[in-house]
Amino acid sequence: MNVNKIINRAIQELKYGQIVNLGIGLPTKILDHISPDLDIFFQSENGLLGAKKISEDSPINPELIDAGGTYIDIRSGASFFDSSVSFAMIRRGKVDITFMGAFEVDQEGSLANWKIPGYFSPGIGGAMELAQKTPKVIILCSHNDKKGNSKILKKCKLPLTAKKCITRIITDKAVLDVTNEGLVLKEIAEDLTVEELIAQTDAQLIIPQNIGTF
Amino acid sequence: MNVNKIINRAIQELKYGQIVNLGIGLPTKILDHISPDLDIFFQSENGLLGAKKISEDSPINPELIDAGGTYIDIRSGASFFDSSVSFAMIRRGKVDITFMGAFEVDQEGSLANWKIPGYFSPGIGGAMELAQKTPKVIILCSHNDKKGNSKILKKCKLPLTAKKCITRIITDKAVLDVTNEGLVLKEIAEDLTVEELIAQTDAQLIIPQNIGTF
Amino acid sequence: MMNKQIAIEDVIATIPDGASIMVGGFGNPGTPFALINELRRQGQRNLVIIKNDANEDSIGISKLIENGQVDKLITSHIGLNKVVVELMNRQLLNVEFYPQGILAEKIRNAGAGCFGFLTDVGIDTEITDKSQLIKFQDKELKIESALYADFALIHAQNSDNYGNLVYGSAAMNFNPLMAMAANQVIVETPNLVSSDSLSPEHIHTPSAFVNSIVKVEFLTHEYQLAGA
Amino acid sequence: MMNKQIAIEDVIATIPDGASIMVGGFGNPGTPFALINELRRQGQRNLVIIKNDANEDSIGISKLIENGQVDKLITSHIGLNKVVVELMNRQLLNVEFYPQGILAEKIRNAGAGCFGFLTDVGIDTEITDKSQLIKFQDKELKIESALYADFALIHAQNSDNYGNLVYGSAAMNFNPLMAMAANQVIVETPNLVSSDSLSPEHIHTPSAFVNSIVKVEFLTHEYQLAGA
Repeated sequence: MNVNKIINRAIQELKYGQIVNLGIGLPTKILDHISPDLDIFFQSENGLLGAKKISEDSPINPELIDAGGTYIDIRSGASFFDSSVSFAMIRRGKVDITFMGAFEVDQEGSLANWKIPGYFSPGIGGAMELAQKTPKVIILCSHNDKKGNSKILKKCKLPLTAKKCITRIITDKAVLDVTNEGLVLKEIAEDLTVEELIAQTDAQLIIPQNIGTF
Repeated sequence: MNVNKIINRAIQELKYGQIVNLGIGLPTKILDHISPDLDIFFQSENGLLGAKKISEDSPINPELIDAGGTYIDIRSGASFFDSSVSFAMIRRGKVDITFMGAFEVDQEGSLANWKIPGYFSPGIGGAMELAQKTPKVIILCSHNDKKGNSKILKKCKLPLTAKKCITRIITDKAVLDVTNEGLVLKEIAEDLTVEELIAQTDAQLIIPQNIGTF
Repeated sequence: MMNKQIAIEDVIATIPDGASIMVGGFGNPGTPFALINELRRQGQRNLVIIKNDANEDSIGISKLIENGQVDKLITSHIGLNKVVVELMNRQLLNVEFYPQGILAEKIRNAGAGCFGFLTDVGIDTEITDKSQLIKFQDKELKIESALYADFALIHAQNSDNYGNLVYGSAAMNFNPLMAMAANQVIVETPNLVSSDSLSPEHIHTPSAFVNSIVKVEFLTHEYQLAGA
Repeated sequence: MMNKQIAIEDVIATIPDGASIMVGGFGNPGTPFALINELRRQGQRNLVIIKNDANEDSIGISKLIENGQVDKLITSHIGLNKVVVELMNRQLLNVEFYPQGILAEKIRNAGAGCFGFLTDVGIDTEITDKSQLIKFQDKELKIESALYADFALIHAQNSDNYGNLVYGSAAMNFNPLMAMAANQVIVETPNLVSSDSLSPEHIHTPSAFVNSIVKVEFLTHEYQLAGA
C-alpha cells in the first residue's frame, strides 16, 4: 500500500480554520506531513485543541501527549480541557472533520473499525462518538486487505462503529464519496483503470462521466 | 423581632473548616457579624467558594457579587467556577450547612420559603436544591409573623421548597431540632417561659428535661 | 473560524425574529450589555430569552422585555426586577421557572450534546407532576430535557482572535455553559488579546465553541452597577 | 477540611477490600502513580477500578490488575496493554467498556449529583440492546446511568492546603470529573503551594471536592514515560 499517496490526498481535504481530529494509525501521519503554516486546529480527545508535531530538538513535556500516547507540542491559540468537554465538543459537532482508519466500510457509509470478534477487542475509545457526531468523516485505509479482499463492501460484516456516518473514503486506489444514491467514484489512482478498480471492489460503485486522478 | 439574637445564635453553629451557604435576608447578615479569624468557606451559588464581607475602604470589583447581588470580597483559598459546578457542589452534599429564611416550617421538617401564591412568585432560585441536598439545613426566622401567627406549624400550607429537609430552626424565641420523634425544644429565649413559647407555637413541641437558654 | 471579529451591528443582524437566545450573567456580572443594547436597537421580536434572572429594571434583558421584544423568558429567579414580575403577573410575559441548578444543568446537558438527565430535585414539590416520574434503578426520578438555543450572547473578560475565552471572577456563572449549548455563539469582550498572553491550561471556553467576537470599545455605566 | 495533608500510607489504608476506585489519567499524564503503588503495596483486593485505560503493562493500574487485586475494570480502551487484554480474554478480569465520551459523561453526571442522562451514542451498534431504548421527545434514546465511586485517586500539578487543584496540560483529562463523582477524594501532588500563588479564576477543582492531600516527595520514573 502506498501510504504517502493516501496521506498526501488526505491533506488536500484540509482548509484554513478547520478543527480536525486524527484517529490512531494512518490519520496521525497527517501531522508529520502537513505544512506548519496551515492554520488548522487539531483536536485530541484526551483534552486539547491545537496539537502540533513536536520538533526534534524540543524538550519533551511528559504530560503532553495525544490520544494515541505520542508526545506532541501545541500551537499558539491552543487550549486544554477535561474529557467531558472534549467529547461535548465532539458530540456538538464542533470538530469539523475526523480522519479515521477502517477494517471495513460499506456503500451505505457505515464503518467498522473497533472490534474483530475473537481477535481484537481493546474497547471502543473515542471512535463511536467521533464517527457518529462529526459532520465530515473521512476514512483513510488500504483499498484491499493483505489477502487482496476488498475493504469497501456492499455491507459491513464486523460490528459497526457507526451506521451511515462516512462522508468520503480515501484509499490507495480511489477517492469515493458516500451519497444518497450510493458510493460515487470521484478520483482514481493514476496507475489504475476503472475496470481494474471495480474488479478489486466489493461495493457497487457509481461511475460518473468525469473522474479525477490522484 | 430581635435580629441580632438570631444571628448571634446562628454564628455558634459555625465550626472551623466548614463550607456554608447563606440565603438572602437574615442569613446573609451572618457575614457582617462573624469574626474574620474563623476559618470558614462561604459558598455563593453564583459560582464562588470563599466569600468575605468587603471592607469599607476596599475598591469594589463590579464582577464580584454574592448570589443576592451584594458586592463582596474573597478570602485566601477562594475559587470561582461556573453555575453547573456550583450546583454540583450543592447536590453532592459538599456544602456542609445552609442557613435559610422561611415563610413557614413544620414539625416534620418541611420548609416553605419560595412562593406565596397570588402575592409572591419570583421563581425558585437556588433554594430547592440547597434545602433538599445540604446535610445540615438551619432555618433562621422570626418565631411569629407580624400578626402574631406562628411560623412553626404542624403542617406547612404554602408550596414547599423541600419536604423533611430541616435540621434545626433558630428563631428569636427558641432553638428547635427536627428529630424522627418530632420537634424538640433545645433552647429557649431567656425572657420567655416554656408555657409562653408553647402558646405562641402552632407545632407540637417535645419538651425535654434539660433546656438551654440563649 | 480563525479571525472571528465582527462589527456588533452585523452580528446582531444575523438574529431573526423568533430566535431563542441564551444570555450569560448572574445579575450584572457576565451580562453582555452591549450585545443586548444592540438587539434592543435593532428590535427583533418574538424572542425566547434564557437567562438566570431578568437583570434589574431598565438594564440588560429587562430592556428587551419592557420593549415588548420577548415572548417567553426561561429563568430561575426574577425577584430583583419588579417590572418584569408585574408583566408576568399581568400575563404579558410568559415565564418558565426552573431551580437554578437544574436550569444550569439543562444548559450543560445540551452543551454536552445530550438530550436530558435524571434528577430528584423538587420531586416532592409542586414543580413536579407525579405522572412525569419514571422508575430508574429503584428510584423515582424526573427526566429534565436538555435546553438548546439558536444563539448565545456571552460576556468575556478576555478573548483572543480564535475565541478562547476567560471570564472574570463571578462573571463566569452561566457563560461557559451557554457557549456550549447554543448553535451560534456571539461574544463581547473589552479585551481582545493575543493568544500568547493566555495560558492554554486556563481557558474557560475553548475557541471551538465561539463563532463571533465583538470588541466592546468602552463599557457603559451598566457594567459598573451593583449586581443582580 | 482545612489542612487535609496526610501520609500516603495512612490515607490509602482507609480504602477497604471491595472498594470502587476512580483513577485519573489518560495514559500516563494525570495518573496518580504514587497512590497506586501504595495501594499495590498494601494489597487491598476485590477492587472495582474505573479508569479511561489500563496504562501500559507493569505500570499504573496494570500493576494492581497483574497482582490480582482487581475484580472488575470499567474503562474505554485498553489497546496499549497486551497483558490486560490477555487477562480479559482468559476471563481472569471482568472488563466493562464504554465509549470514551460516555464514560466521561457518566462520571460527570455523578459528579453533578444526577442519576443518569439520555444519549443516542452507539444506538445503531451492538453496544445497545434495542429493548433498553426509550422514546423521549420523539427520539429513540438510551439512559446511561451515573457512575459514582467510593474513592477517587487524583494527580494534580499543584494543590494548596485546602485542596484547590490545578492540572498540567493534558494531565487534566478525567481528573476533575472523578474528583466530583467519588465520595472520598485523595489527591497526590508534587507541588503543595500557598493559596495565594493560585489564581481563584484558574482553579480546576475547587477545594470542596477534595478530602485528602498527599505530597509526593519525588516523582518516580513512571511519570517520565511516554504516555498511554
